[in-house]
Amino acid sequence: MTPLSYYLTLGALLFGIGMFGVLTRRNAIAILMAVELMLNAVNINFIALSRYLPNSTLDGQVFAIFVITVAAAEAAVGLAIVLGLYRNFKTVNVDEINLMKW
Amino acid sequence: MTAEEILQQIRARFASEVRTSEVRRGEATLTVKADQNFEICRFIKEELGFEYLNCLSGVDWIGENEMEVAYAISSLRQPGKIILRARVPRDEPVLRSVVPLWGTADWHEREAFDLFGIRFENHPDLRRILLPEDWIGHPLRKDYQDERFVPYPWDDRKPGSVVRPTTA
Amino acid sequence: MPHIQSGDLVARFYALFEGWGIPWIVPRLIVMLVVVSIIILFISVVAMFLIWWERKISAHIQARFGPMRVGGWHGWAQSIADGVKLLLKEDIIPTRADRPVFILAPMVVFAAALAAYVVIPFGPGLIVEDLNIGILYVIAISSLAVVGIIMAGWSSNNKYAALGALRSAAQAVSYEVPLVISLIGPVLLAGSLSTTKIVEAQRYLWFIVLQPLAFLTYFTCAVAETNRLPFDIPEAESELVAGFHVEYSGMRFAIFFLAEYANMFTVCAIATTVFLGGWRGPLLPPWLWFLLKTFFLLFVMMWLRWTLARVRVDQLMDVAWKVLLPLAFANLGITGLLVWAFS
Amino acid sequence: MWRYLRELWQGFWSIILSMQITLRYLFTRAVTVQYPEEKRQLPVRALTRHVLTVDLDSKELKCTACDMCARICPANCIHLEGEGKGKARRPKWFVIDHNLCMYCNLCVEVCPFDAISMYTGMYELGGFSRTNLVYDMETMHADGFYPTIMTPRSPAGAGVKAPPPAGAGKQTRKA
Amino acid sequence: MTTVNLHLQQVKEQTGESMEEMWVNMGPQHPSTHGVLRLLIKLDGEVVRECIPYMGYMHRCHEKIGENRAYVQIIPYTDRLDYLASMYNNWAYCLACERLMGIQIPERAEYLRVLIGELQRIASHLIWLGTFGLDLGNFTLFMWCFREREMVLDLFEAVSGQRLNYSFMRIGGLALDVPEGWLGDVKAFLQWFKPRLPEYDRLSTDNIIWQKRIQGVGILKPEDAVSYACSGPVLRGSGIRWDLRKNDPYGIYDRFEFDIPVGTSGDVWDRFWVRRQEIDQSVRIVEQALKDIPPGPVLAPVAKKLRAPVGDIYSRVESPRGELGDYIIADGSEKPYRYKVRAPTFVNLSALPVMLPGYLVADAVAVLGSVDIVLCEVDR
Amino acid sequence: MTEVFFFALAVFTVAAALLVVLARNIVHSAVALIFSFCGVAGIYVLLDAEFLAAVQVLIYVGGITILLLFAIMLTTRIASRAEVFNEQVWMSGLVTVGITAILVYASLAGIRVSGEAPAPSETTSALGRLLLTTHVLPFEVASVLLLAAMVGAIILARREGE
Repeated sequence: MTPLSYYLTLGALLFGIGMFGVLTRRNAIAILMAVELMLNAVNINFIALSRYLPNSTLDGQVFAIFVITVAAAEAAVGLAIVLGLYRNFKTVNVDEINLMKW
Repeated sequence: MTAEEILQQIRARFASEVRTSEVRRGEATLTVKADQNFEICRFIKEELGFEYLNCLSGVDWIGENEMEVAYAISSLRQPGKIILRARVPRDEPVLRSVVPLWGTADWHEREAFDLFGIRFENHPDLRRILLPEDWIGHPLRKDYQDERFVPYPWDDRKPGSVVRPTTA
Repeated sequence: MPHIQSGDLVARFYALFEGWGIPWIVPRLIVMLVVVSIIILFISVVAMFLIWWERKISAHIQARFGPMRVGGWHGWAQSIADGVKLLLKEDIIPTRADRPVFILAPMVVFAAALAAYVVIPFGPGLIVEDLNIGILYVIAISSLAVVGIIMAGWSSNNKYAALGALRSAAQAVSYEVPLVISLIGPVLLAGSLSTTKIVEAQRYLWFIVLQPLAFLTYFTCAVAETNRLPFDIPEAESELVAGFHVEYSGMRFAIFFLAEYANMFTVCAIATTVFLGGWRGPLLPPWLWFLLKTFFLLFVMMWLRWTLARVRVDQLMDVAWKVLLPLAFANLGITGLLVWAFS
Repeated sequence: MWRYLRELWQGFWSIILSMQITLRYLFTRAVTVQYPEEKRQLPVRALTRHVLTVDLDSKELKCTACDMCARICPANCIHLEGEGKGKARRPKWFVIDHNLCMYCNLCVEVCPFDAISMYTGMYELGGFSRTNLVYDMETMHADGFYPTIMTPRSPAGAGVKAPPPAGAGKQTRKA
Repeated sequence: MTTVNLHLQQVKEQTGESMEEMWVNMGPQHPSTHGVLRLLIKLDGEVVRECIPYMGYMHRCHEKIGENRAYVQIIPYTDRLDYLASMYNNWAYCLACERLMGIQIPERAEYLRVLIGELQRIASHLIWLGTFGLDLGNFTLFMWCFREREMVLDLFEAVSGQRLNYSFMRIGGLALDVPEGWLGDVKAFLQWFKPRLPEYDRLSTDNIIWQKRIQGVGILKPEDAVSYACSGPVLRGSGIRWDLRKNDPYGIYDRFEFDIPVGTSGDVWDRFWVRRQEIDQSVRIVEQALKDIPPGPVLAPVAKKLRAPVGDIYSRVESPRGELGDYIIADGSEKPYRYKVRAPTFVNLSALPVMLPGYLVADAVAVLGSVDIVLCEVDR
Repeated sequence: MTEVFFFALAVFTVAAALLVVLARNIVHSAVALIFSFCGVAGIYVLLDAEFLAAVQVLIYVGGITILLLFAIMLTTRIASRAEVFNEQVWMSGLVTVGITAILVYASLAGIRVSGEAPAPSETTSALGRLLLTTHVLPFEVASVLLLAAMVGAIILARREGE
């Protein structure tokens, strides 16, 4: 049986990669993708802990479902915002979108 | 309105413009000078009520050194047809466009421009329609010459011309 | 981890290798390879037959013959000849295409088509892997195919292909919803997501009798998911020429073609499993019953295709959200109430 | 709500009706003619390849090289040169370029001696080169082709019974 | 090549382009442009915002050819204009010449012309119905329509020897009389054909998808239709009762009893419905013509070398696609001085940029199909 | 032998995730994201969470990435050669590496779990029961959230005047 720490490490790596993407990418959609990666990393941790912790129920998986729900909502709203931005600014580059009002 | 009445009204209004006019096969045909063509057309459309432009075609009268634009105008509400011919000098074939009156004149005038080189002032988008953009010359002019243009040989049949080389 | 449950044979095969002291992974890989080859072979044969069959059906509906030359009797070898021709054709990748994605796209589509076959119960025990989330698995996998289509459409660097991909994306996202909801009704009745358990639950009565609305909804969605007329707008030839695969030729085109027919078979097999009692039937062997029912549904799909005109994009969305979804929800509500009332 | 359901039902029913008729067609006979094996019977008037007709008694070409056909041809595809004078005038050479032919039948109509005919039934004219479609005098009266003067332009196609068109023959077929 | 695309470049520069708003070339090689027509379409997502048609890919300078041929020699070339209704093109041209030269054609020829012309209208509308079905994605209807059209072609082949480019009419009548028994074949064909029409309706008119696809799209307002001088079913679809067979009768059309189907709103459905009804009306006319066709000659005695008196004429007929006009200027020689064809689809097509904007790409295909273009006639 | 599968999947997932972040072409990023999600689904299977694995594929691959690709297609040209990273790339990298190192150290050293829990047998029904009993309130809240998100997305994406 694989040790729990392996899964947690994988989660940490994914989280780090996602964070790097959020911090560095210019494209708003790429940032959204990186956020999805981070959420996935969290989910791995939830599920791994739910599987490995003694006297665990399936609570971790339930939480993962909620995370997925939130991720879906985030993607929908985020992409709608990106499209709106694109329509107004003709770009999805977040560095150029720095006006509060158009 | 009979063809005679139509001609009378036009002549009464544009006396100086009308060169010739006659009634043929129940149709009013008249030749006018080109500089008032738009006004005459507007008169025909709006006051005589001929709202349907059947056809607009260019003619090259090379013998008289003139170009002609022939409008075939009729109506969906009344019988009677008008053939209006506007003559312009061949060296400077410029007319007012009638696109503001009839939408259909758009393409017809482009065609006349394309094939005859008659230019229409105030046309919204006067460019070639049937021929490629880079075509040189106006093929329906009677003096059009092109190396791709093989005139119909009525008499010069020679044995050597039986199998033509097909040029790409 | 995945493991094969198909009887003693596999277990003995594993034991044999263990006896020889060969690492455990080798026999498993061999088994996987064999299973995958069998599935690919099956898909190819079925798809080729379906292509020929569709051409024949369409031809006869249209008062003509269809393929008549290759192979003698009614051109039975036409599909094989076409396949060979496509294999031998030059593989063209447009210069300005996104090369890696362009190459990857047909593979993704085919992999999705292939993976769905894992949970199709051809007969009692005739199943690659009886997952306890079988139906959900199929739905999840079938959504992968759309990704492949979008990749193909995007990477071709062609406006028609991109439009086709856009349409395909919109279509897939919309039709997934009523598809899933229409399948929940039978799943409620069976009390399981596993395909074999669903078939077993139809011992006395096929679910199509109990769930006619769900069947109609599912079948309509299935036609849409497989991009077939009247819902073939991603590849509508009169508007988008061929949609997402307009730039594909030769082998890659053949893969798309094959995957389309493999997907048709999958959705019809799922419909058979869930609504038509799967392999159950008198006299004939179970696998034959299963194939007969599936092919009947396939025939209905072809029949529809050669009867109807194509719907428009906005109408497609309307049908999904304003017709199928309410119907599926109504069915789900009624089923839930009834199940609650009778238990 | 009621309207929605009714429209739903009507749509469903119209699709069922359409499917019913396609199903009926699935079991009808096809109308295709499998060309190289079966051949459609051409009507008498089918315009096909030119031939120069031969007088049955003298076994000579009827053509007198009067140049009428060459002059009427709109596509300018007939070329010939005659030799001899008066009644003895015959074509020296006679070439028809079928690449250009428009099958308008004007040459046949204009010929005063019925010397050229297009009612030959020879329609498989394919060739690998454009020159294959240029027919000279030998080709055009070869193969022992002696068409009768059944040219349907004699009044009302007298004496010639045209076979029914291929489509008309199938009218008894049940749909 | 570079210069040819100059206009496209200008258009793109003026408007800019992104994926949301892009210019799409529909054609010249596209399955639903019915030939080599190129439509430059500005798409906003799926919605058509603007449409610029380019044509001329089939330009053969028909009019220049006409100026270099004798009057009788032009007939085979008119076949090549609207190759789906060649008989009607023949008729239009011959009628123009007859009017110009003052030739009276025999009674039987008049009847046969009407008979053949209406059969041609049936064939032409059938091909239109079939390809329109193809545009909407219904392949089966296409095949069925072609089957019946082939039967009409068989009839024409028995008459003229050709299946597509008949060149059957002559100035002064017809080239030949119809063969014996041919009128019976026409009757038999009508007997076979009439029960087929409800079958087409099952697939098209009555089918919900078909209805929903074409109702309310591609609306052409009556004033636009008149301004763009649309004719034929396009004009009638917009609700204007105008049919040259009734309003400006030529031949012997005033002897026949038939209705002019008219649409109401000018959408694709109306144009479809008008054409569909016209098939019925053509069947009616053919039946009437069959009933009282007189015996007699079919070709008026005309000179071998035809010369037209000096003058000009604009003569028009109602071809299956609309008003087909011939403008001929004669200078007294055996060739026309100027010969211009007013092609109905050329004019109808010019209204396309008015009909398209605001509808979807799929509708663009339907609208284009409903105009019923023949590119050879557009380009001439 | 699960280790083998684990390492294979982990390497696959991390590599795909790196590609997501580093790829110059945004479409390549999205495609890599799909593979990364599939890898994570495989990890879920290893953790005996088959239901979640299927949901992961269904929602992430079938829903979210398709939406992403949709948005990408609407906003990007295929051959866009824009600068990918912003100017804070080195600093961010440093911070990321630091945080990741801390997290990895914590994962490897921090949590000690003795023994292992038995594999749950039928997770789907158990999950459903949990969702509708213990966690029914968050479940309802999540559905309200989804509804709100849907409405919001529609309003945001709608153009003025339509």
